[in-house]
Amino acid sequence: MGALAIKNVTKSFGDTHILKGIDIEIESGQFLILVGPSGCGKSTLMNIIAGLESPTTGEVHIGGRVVNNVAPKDRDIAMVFQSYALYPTMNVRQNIAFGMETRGVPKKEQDEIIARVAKMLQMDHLLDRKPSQLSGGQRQRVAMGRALARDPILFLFDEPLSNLDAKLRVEMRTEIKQLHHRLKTTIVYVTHDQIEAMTLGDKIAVMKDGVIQQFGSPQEIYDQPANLFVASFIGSPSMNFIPCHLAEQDGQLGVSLQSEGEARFIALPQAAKLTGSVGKKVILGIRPEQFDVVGEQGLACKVHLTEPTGPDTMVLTQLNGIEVCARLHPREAKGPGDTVRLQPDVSKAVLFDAESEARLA
Amino acid sequence: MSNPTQSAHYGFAERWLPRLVLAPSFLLTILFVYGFIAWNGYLSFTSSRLLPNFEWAGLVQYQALFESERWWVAVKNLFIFGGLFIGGAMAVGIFLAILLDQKIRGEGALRTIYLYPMALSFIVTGTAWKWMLNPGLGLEKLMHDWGFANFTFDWLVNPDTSIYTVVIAAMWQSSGFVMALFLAGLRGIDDSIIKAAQIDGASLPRIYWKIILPALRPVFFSTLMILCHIAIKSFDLVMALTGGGPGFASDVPATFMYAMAFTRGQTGLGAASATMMLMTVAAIVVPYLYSELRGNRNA
Amino acid sequence: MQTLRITLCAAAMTVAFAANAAEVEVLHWWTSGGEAKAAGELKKMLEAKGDKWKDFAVAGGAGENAMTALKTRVVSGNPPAAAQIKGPAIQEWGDEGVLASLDDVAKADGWDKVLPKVVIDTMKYKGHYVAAPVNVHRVNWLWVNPELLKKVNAKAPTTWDEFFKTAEALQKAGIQPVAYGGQPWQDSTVFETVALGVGGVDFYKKAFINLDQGTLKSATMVKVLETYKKIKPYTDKNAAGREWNLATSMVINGKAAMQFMGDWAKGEFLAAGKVPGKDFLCVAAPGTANAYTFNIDSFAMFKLANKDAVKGQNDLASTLVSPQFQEIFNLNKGSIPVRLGADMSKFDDCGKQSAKDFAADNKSGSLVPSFAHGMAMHSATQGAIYDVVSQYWNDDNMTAKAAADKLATAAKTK
Amino acid sequence: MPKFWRGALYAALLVAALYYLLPLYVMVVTSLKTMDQIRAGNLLSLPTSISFEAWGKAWSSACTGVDCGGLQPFFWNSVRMVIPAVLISTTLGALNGYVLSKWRFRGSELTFALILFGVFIPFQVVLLPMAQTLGWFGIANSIAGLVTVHVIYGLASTTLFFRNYYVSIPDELIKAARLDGAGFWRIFLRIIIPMSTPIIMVVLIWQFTQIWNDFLFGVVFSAGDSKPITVGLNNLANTSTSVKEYNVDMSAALIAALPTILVYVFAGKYFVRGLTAGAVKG
Repeated sequence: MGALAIKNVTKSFGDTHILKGIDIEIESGQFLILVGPSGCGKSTLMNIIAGLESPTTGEVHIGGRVVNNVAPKDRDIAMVFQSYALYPTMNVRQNIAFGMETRGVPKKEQDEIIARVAKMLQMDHLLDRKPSQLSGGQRQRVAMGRALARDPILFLFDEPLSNLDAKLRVEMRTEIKQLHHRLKTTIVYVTHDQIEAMTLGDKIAVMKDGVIQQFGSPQEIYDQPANLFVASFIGSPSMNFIPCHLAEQDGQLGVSLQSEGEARFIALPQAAKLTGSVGKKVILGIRPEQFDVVGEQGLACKVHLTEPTGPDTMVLTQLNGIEVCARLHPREAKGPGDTVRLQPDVSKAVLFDAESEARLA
Repeated sequence: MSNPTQSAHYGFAERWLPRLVLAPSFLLTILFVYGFIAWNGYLSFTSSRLLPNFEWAGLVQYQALFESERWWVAVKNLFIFGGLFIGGAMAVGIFLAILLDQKIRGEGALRTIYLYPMALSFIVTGTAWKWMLNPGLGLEKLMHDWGFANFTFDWLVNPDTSIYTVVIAAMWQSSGFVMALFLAGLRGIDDSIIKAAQIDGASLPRIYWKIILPALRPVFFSTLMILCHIAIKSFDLVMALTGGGPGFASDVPATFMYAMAFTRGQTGLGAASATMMLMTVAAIVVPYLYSELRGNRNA
Repeated sequence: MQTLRITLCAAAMTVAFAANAAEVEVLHWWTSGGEAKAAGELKKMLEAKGDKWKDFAVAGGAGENAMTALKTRVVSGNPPAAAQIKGPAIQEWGDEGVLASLDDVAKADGWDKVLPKVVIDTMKYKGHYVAAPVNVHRVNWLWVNPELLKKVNAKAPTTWDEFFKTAEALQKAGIQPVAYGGQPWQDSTVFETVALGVGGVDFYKKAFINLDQGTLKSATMVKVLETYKKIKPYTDKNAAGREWNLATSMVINGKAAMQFMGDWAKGEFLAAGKVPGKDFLCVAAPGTANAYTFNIDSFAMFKLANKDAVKGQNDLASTLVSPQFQEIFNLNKGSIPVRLGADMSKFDDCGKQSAKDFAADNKSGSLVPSFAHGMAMHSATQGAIYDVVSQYWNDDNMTAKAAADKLATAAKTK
Repeated sequence: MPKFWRGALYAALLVAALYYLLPLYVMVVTSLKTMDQIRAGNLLSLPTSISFEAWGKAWSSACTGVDCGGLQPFFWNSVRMVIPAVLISTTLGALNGYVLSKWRFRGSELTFALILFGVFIPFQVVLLPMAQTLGWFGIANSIAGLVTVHVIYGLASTTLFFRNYYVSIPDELIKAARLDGAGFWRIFLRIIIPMSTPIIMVVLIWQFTQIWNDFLFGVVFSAGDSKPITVGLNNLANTSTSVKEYNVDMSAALIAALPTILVYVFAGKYFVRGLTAGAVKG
C-alpha cells in the first residue's frame, strides 16, 4: 500500500470551492511535489494532509490507514513551514525538543536525537541560540531539524525555500535532495517554483483552481504536458505557444509558420491521428531549446533582443506574429537586428486545442 | 493505530474547547451588556420613578425627553465637546508624535510626560483644574498678580464657555495617548518610503502630509473610535470640573442621564436618555465594527 | 417607656455579648465642619447604646452621589439601616415599599405628643412612622458680617430696598456685598428666599406647593425673578460651583458682607469660633421676618433582613428624637430641635430666635416648606425647577418673563 | 537654518511638556505648602519651606465624613480590589483573544463584535441592574462585587487588545505546535503566553489604570468598609471645614494618583512598546 493516498478530496467554504476532487497516490519513499500558482489550493491540500484542516469530502490515507479523524500529532508526520514557524521564545534546542516533550519522549532519548539531528544538519553550534539570533538559512535548517527529530513516515514541506535568497535556495535544494536520498522517507513538498519542482520531485502534481492538471514524473510533465497551462508553468523560459491552423500537405499533417513574410510548412508526424481536424485552429508548443540554427532551409527570423545567460543565449524573435524565444548556443546567436535561420525540432513539439487548451498531440 | 479516543479528542479540542473557553465571556457579555441594555430599553417605556418598576407606559418618557430643554443642551454640548475634543486631541497628538519622531534627545522622558495624564483619574486632576481655571484662584489671578490687569479667563464660570474648559481638560488628558498611538504607527512605517520621497524632492511637511499620514489610516480610525467613545462616555470629567454647571450649561448626555436616573426620581426618563445615547454609539460603532471585521476576514 | 428602656438595655446586653454588636449603617452627606461634628455626636450616643455605627458618608453635591449609592443599595436588596431622606422624598420611598415602620419606637417614646404636626405629617407614610426627624432648619436667613456693614454705616437690611441700598454702598466701598455659591441647590435656596420675601407666604404656597400655573406665570413671579437677578451684580464671578461653606467662610473672613443661607451656615461660624450677635448677625432674609421656610432633616429607616440590625435601627430612631441628642446635635448643626417645647437655654440667640419664630409661625400658618431642600415637591419637579432657576441666574440674556414661563412648564414635570 | 528649526522643535516640545505638567506641578507644589503659604503666594509660587504635614494628614488623619482615618484604609481597599480584578480580566482577555484569533469557529467573529461593543456601553446604564444582580449573588457592596463588576466591563478592552496582538502572530506557529502534538492549552501556555509579554504589559497597565481610577462603580457598588480610594478622595475633598485645606486636598489627590503615576513612569515605555507591537490596529 502507498505511503500517501488522497482520494477524491474536496474542500469548500460555503460557495467557494478550494479543492475540487483531488486524487493522488504515491509510494513509500517517493518525493511528491505539489506545484502551482498561488491560490491553486496546494497549501490547503497540504494542510489537509497534515490534518490542520479537514476535507469537506474524500479520504486521506497515510501509511495505509485512513487519517481523516486522526489528530495531526498522531498522523506520524512532520512539517517544515515557509516561515519556519520557530517558537520565538525558545532556543533551538527547546524548539526541537518541544514536540518530543509533548509526546513524552524520555529526556535522555531527546538529547540523543537532538545531537544526531544537529550533527546531520551541522548546527551543533546553534543549539543555544534563539531564532531571532539566526540567519534565514540557519532558521531553515532548524526548522528541518525539528522535523527530522520527529522521524516521521511522511515529511511535509510547505514552500520551505521561498524566504531564502537565490544562492542559499540552490544550496538548500541540494541539501534537501541529499537528505531524501539518505533517509528514504516519503516527502510531500509544496512549491510555486517549477525549478524546485523539477529538480526535487519523483512525482509532480501540477495544480490550478483546485484541480490537478497533471500528475506524473518530472520528465513526463515536461515532455508531455497535459494542457497549455502545465506546459506554460513548467520550464524556464516558458514554452513558446504559436497559434496556427492545422493543414495538410503532401499527405502529411502539419502547420505553417511565417516569419518576415516568408511562410513554411512544418510537418508534424505526431499529428497523424488528427486527420479529421484539418483547418482547425491549434497552438503549436515548442520549447526554446527545440530550435536549431540551420542553413538556408531554416526560417529567416529577425532577432529583436538577446539575453545571454552564459552557457546559452536566449534569442527573442517573432513567429506568426508572436514573440518567440529560442535557446541557442552563444556562438550561433546573433545580435539584435540580425537575422538567424531557425529550424524547430518538431519531434518534441506539442499541439494544443486552441479552444479547450488540452493537448492534441 | 487510529483509535476512537484520539479522534474524539481531536474533535473536542478542535471544535468545542475554543467555544467552551469563550463561553464565560460570551455569557457575561450577553447578560451584563445586552441583557442590561434590554432592561434599560424596557425601563424607558415604563413610568419608573424613584426605583425601577415595570409598568408599561408607552412613549411618555421619550416625549418628555424631547421636550426637555436640558436634554437638548446636553446633546448640543456633546457635539461641541465631541467635535472640538476629538479634533483637538487628534491634532495635538499627531503634531507631538511627529515632533517626537525627529530623533529627539530625551524622547523617553517627554513621552512619559505627555502620556501621564492618561494615568490620572479626573477625580484627582479635577481638583487641580478647577483651581487653575477658576478666575479668582487660578490663571486669571496669576496674570493679575503679574500685572496683566486686563487679562480675563473666566470660561469656567461663564455658561456660554464652560463646556470649552471641559474640552481643554479633556484634551490634556487624552492627547498624550493619541500621541503614543501615532508614534507607534510612525515607528511602524518603512523608512525607505521617506527616503524615496526625499529623493523625489518632497519637503518634510509634505512627506508627512501626503505620504506618511495617509499610510496611518488604520491608526487614525482606531484612534477616532477611542476618542469618540471617550467623548460619548465623558462623565467623570464633567462631574469633576463643572458638575454640569453653571446651571446645566455644560451638561452632557451622560451627566443628564445620571442626574435624572439617580439624583431625581426619574429613572424612566434617565433610561430613555440612555437608550438615545446607546443608539448614537451604535450608529457610529456598528458600521466601523462591521467593516473592521469584514476586512479581517479578507486578510 | 420604662419597659422599653429595659428591653433596650437587655437587648443591648445580648447584642454586646453576641459575636457582633448590631451594626447600624447610616448613609448621610454631612461632611462639612459643623455637620460632621453633629454626625459625630450621633455616632457617640449610638455607640453608648452598644450599637456599632457604620459610617456610609458620601460627599459631594447636595447628596447627589449619596442618592445614587442609596438607590443601588436598595435595588441590590441590601439597603443601609437608615438614610438621610426628607420631605416628600420620604413618601416617594414609601411608595416603593422599602421603608420600615417605626411605630413601636414612636409609640414608646411618645412622638405624637412631642413633635409638631407639620413634622409628623412628613415623617409618616400612610399613617405609619417611617422616618425619624432630627432637626428643623430655617432656610430664610441672611448672614451678616456686622463689621463690614459698619464701614458703610448700614445695619442689617430688613426690606429688599434696604438690602440693595446697602449692597450698593458696600460695592462702592470696595467690599463684596454678597457671598454666593453657584450650585443649583444654592441658586434655588436664594431664589425661594427672595420669593418668600417679595411674594409673601400665600404666593409662596401657591407657587411652590400647589404649583399653580397662574401664580408661576404671574407678575409677582416676574418681580421675584427680577429681584433675584438683581442680586447677581453684587456677587463675585468666581461663585460658580462654589460650595456653600466656602461662601460662608467669605463672610466669616470678611471677604464678603452677607450671605443668604439656611442656619447650617451658623455651624460654620461657630466652628470658626465666632460669636453670634457680635462677630456675625443672623437676621431673617429681607421681607421674611414673619415667615419661616423650614427644612427638616430626617432619617428614613429601611426594611432590613437582619434582626440585630433592626434593633440597632430602633435604637437609632429613638436616639435621634431623644431630647439629649436633639440638643447636642442641633447645637453643632446650627438648627433647632424638632421637639415642641425643647429647652433652648443652651442655644445662642439665633437658635432661640428660630425656635420662637417656628412656634409663632406654626400658629399663624406662615410656616412654609423649603422647596430648594426637597420639602415641598417631588424630586423630579424640584429638579426641573432647579434647572430653570440656575439657567436664569447664569444666563444674562434670559428675561424674567421667559423664566417665569419656563418655571410654569417645569412645574408640570411629574 | 536647520539649526533654527531644531531649536524651534525643542521649544515646541518643551512648551507642550509644560502644558502637560502644569496641573501636576500645581498639585505637588500646593501639597508641600502650609495654608499660610498658600494664602500668601499664588498658584505657581514655590513653597518657601517644604512641609510634608499635609501629606501625613491626608494619609492618616484627614476626615472623610465622620471617620478621620485619612486615605489609608481606602488605599488598601483599592489595592485589594485592583489586583484580583486586573489579573482576572487580563487572563480572560488573553484566553478570549487567543480563541478569537487562533481558534476561530463559525460565529466567533460575531462573538467578538458582540464583546467589543461592550466597550462602548455607558456605565451609568448598568448601575441599577448590576446592583440588583450583585444583590442576587450576595456580593453587593463588597470588594468581591467590585472586582466582579470591573472584570465584566474590562473584558471588552482586554479581549480587543489581546486579539489584535495575536492576529499578528503567524498561524503557522500554531500549526507547527499542533503537529508537535501540543493541544489548545499547551499551545497557549508554552507558545503564546511567552510571546505575549508586550501586550500583557499594555493590558496590565491599562486595566490597572482604569480600575484604580474608577469612581462611578466605586461609589455605587461599595459600602462603608469596601470603598476604594477615589471615593475616599472625593469624600475627603468635599469634606471641608470653613477653611478649605487645599494642601491636604492636593496631597490626597497625589496619594490617590501615586500608584498609577509610578506605573506610567516606570512601565510607560512598555506601554508604548506594546502598542507598537500590534495593539494599534483595532
